[in-house]
Amino acid sequence: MSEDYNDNKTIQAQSSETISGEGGAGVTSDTDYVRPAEVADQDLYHGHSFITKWVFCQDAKVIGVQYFLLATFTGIIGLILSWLMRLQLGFPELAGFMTAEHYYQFVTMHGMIMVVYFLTALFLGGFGNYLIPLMVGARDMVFPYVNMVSFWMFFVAVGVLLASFFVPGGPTGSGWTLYPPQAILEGTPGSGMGIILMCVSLILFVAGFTMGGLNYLITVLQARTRGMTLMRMPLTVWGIFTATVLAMLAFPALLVSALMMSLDKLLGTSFFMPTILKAGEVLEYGGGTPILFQHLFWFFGHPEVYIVALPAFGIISDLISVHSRKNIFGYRMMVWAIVIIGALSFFVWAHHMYVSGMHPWFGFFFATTTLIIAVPTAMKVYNWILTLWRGNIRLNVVMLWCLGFIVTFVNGGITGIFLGNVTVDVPLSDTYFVIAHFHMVMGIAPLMVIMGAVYHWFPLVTGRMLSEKLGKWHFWFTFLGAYSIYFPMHYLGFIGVPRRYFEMYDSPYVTSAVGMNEFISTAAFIVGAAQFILIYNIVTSLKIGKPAGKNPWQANSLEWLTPTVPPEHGNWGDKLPVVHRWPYDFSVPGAKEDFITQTTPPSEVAETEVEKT
Amino acid sequence: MSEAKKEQTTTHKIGIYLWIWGLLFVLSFFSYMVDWYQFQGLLRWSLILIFMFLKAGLIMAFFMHLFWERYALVNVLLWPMTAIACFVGLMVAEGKYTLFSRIFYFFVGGQ
Amino acid sequence: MHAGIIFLLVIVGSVLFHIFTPWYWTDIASNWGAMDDTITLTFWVGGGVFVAVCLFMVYCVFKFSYKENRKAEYKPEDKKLERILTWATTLGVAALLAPGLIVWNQYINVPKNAINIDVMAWQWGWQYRLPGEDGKLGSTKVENINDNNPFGIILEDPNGKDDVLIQSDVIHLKNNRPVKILLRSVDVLHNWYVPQFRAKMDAVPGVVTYYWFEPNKVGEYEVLCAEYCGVGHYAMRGRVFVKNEQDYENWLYEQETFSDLIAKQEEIELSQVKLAKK
Amino acid sequence: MSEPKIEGYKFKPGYSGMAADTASDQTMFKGVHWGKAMMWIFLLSDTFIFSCFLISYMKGRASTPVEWPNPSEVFALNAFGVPVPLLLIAIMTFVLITSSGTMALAVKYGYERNRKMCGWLILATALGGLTFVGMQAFEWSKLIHEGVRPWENPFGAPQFGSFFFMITGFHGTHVSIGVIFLFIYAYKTFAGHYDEGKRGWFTSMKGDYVEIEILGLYWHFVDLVWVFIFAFFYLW
Repeated sequence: MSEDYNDNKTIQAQSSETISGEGGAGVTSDTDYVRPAEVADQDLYHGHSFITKWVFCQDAKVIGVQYFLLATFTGIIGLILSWLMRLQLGFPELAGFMTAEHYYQFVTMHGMIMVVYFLTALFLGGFGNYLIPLMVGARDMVFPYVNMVSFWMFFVAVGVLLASFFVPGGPTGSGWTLYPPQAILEGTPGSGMGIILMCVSLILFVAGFTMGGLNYLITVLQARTRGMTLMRMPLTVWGIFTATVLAMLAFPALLVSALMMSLDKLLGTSFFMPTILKAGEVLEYGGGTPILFQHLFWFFGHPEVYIVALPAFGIISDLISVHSRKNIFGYRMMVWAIVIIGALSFFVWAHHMYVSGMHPWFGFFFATTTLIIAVPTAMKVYNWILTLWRGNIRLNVVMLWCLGFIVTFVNGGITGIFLGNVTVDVPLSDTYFVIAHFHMVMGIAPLMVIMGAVYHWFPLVTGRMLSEKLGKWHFWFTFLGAYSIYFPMHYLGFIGVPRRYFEMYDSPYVTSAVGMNEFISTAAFIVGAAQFILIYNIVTSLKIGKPAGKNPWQANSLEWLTPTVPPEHGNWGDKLPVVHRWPYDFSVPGAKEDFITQTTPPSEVAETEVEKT
Repeated sequence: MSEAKKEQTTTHKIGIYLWIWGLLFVLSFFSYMVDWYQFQGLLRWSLILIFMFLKAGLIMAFFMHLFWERYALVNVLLWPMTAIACFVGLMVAEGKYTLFSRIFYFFVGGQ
Repeated sequence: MHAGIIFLLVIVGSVLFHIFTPWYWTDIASNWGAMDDTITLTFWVGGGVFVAVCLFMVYCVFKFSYKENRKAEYKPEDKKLERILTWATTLGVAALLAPGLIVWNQYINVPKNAINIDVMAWQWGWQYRLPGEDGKLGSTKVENINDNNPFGIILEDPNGKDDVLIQSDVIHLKNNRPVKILLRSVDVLHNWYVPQFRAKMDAVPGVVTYYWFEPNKVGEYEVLCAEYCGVGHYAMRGRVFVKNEQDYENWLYEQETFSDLIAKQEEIELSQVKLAKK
Repeated sequence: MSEPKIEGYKFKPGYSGMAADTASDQTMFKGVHWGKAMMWIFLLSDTFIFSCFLISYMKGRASTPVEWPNPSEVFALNAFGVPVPLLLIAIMTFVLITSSGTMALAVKYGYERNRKMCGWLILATALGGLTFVGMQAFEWSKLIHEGVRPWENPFGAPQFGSFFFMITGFHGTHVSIGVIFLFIYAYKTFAGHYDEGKRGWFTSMKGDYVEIEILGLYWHFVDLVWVFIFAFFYLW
């Protein structure tokens, strides 16, 4: 029972959404009443040795950090690969050591690492593990043991992935989409062990992720603290939650396609393999359809885009709201937009396949569903900028990342309308326009969010602030650099330069692009190098950063309200928090301060004019 | 791990389980008969699907207790099936199109 | 405050880049001007939204950046504004979608007078086959492909005998006459793509895919493979010449038909047999 | 299971109840054990796996111009010198449904805290599952003996064998995992772990009879998948 149970003050404005009195008969007059806990307090395993505390640890926060570090490590490998690719594209004379095989292997591994092993793992495994229990007021994830296994499965998956660099033939070079038949045929680099290890690694990743995903979902659905309704959750949790739902339903398709392709490779089945003539000989395949793989892959692949984007949407909403000292505009619509985007993402997959030779009529269906998604997405953008409107914007590093996100995301979103609309896609698909689009919208934009989130939550995780000054340098290098990589790249696509070209030779309409390629490559080197500013910042701030203290950003949501900073295992000390309001009560008229935390009972701020609770 | 409060779990009469069990046997027998009598065409398809969905429905509703669960859970479990339905529908069209283009171009000659 | 200025410069720079860019699409050489139009339309609408949103953001940064004594507005929801924005966006999106669907309908429906061209792709090259006087292509089978029958034409098919075989990556097209590109691959995915024609489609092994266009500008163009097909992907080029009717007919006349090829091979075999006998 | 009692929360029926449950705090699935909710969501994910398998099968079968082997003949078995179509498959179906029934009863007796009855029924279920796996092994060896391979078969389209071995193999793996857990749970039931709330071996969660229901959900799901495989693979 809440300690404020006997306090009988009322608040002035009260929407019908307050849960007080919703089920509790006879106590409706008491606004601070929150009904008692449904389930007993979670009993947790507390590690004692170094191994159980930091290695095989069951604490979601440690697991989150483990995910974060490992994902970042693979991300840095992906970054280095992208440097090598850009070296070839911009300054081929300096990249003499690189053959076309190498180039395609780098392209493939860069794509796969960044999409799956970096972004997905970082958002869901990293931020999800750290933030979900804290933000919904749980002691830990509901199945800590399974959660731990999830991370170690991911660890093994990364190991297998990296091992493929060292097998004969090298890693697979079939593009991150792994389209058969070429993925498993001679003529594509790494079509031997490379592709097999890639499939194995993906299957392991999916298995591990399923374990983690079950945890996130059940924690959000079944382990919220008292008073925490779904409509009082921070949008971060909504984004990660919906993305996890998508992952749970989309990864099966990836698992199945990876399994079937491994069987094609290892057993000689013909799921995806039609009759093939190779070097004058007919191979022992026949009757399969490569397009089936594409359908399966994109049935996973499109939700995967939103698995990366939705947590970014959620996190950015929280960051913008906190740092412009204003409630997020249209919270309900934001939630519904996330849910609708998530649901629709299962009905749009073949817009990646307009020119794949599938049934021509599908173009009508998928163009329509795809453009429908544009509406809720646009609403989210409007709500972000309307949150800035009449706010009190702190132009700190976190806010800069948010603004950078809005610019890059809107840019990438608009080019998405080009590619989603079936006819417009025909000339642009498979060109650099596509590369520019998806890097802008699911590379740079989520990266901006990650960086913003790192600067925002670093004080919570470590108890120290990151340096603002270094942060600003980091931001401007990254934002301006990344923008100048990908904005001009669209125009290469307009010219018609196809993707995945190791070299353009002297095609008449691309010779003019040489200068641009050099410029883009230079920018890419600078942006990549700028990331080491962050690493330096993190390392030094761990030691000499300003101590953060409690709630340094004056935020409302539960993660800042733990008894200790950084939070300990079990998060909440003796007593779980009791939630009385949504997390966006900033600048409420009549309040003494410009924020009212979620745990503040109505009676304490009785004089304010709260609209939504 | 939490312990849900235990006292509330009521169980159902054994009769209902036996009934459903019997019904499942009968339905399985019927669907076997579809093959035994070699029904063909639309009749075969509709019979197969009817028996299949009846059996699946019975197992989910009673053996898996979905019939007694609250709508919140039931809806969460059943709505995602629309994505599967869409996938199935489109792949039926795609399969037919692939077969058509193979026969049309490789056997008929594409004229 | 300098942050707002830099963001403003980024927006202005983007617009200026677009206006003064020397990199833009190649001159169109086919009937798909409608595709360019849809792109242009999307560009204006989308670009307008981009600029408007970003300028609004920059304005907010200037106008509402942190002041100690200011309190932000407290307004969780504004139903009316949200409704207006939703409907306006829906309308805009529908306006972009409709022309797209109309042009797609043209794209997948081939005009009756189109010449069929069988484009056969392999790792890593192209070759072409045109119907002979009967206007029909013979059926093919991958298993039949060998040195004597480079296209795998089924020998029993009477339509195949007069097919014109072009065993080179250079193809000539007749100006102002629609062509239906029938794409066929013997190994992996390819995509026969000429930027100036705008159109493209994957060649998928195991099936035949198609698209059509009508070249309308005489000249020479480069063919690119636009679907990743292995390590030689970037080198898989070809050339297209669009020619006037007379030049085209002259070129076509010089090409070899399938029956020519068979006859030639039989001759060679005969001479070899003779040689062996001697 | 049916309405639990929750202090301070009034249950409403039907869709208004769904709205109220969803809008309430703490839990969305009222009274549903965490483990059970997890198993449901896992099964939802698994449903997508099997759906993808079956959709691929459907697409593969629909788009091959080569004749598809007639399952009615391929899976026929000689009984008393007469070929009976799908005989083994029919028996397998009956075995699996039987084991599903015993599992359902085991759950019931588990909740009634009838340790002995529950244990024996789980054991019966496990034996049913084992029989099923055995018969599947027999069927596989018979087909392999007849020359059916994942990459070819003497009856028609080569995809027949690929899809058959892959899908039934994946299902069989599920059954086998289920059987292993059934034996473990049978032991735990007899040993009284669920009565005492003894902590699990790995996860150190306290034992409870709800675990029988969770396992039951999995087992029924395996049966459910078989219903679809039976319809699409053997009857189509």
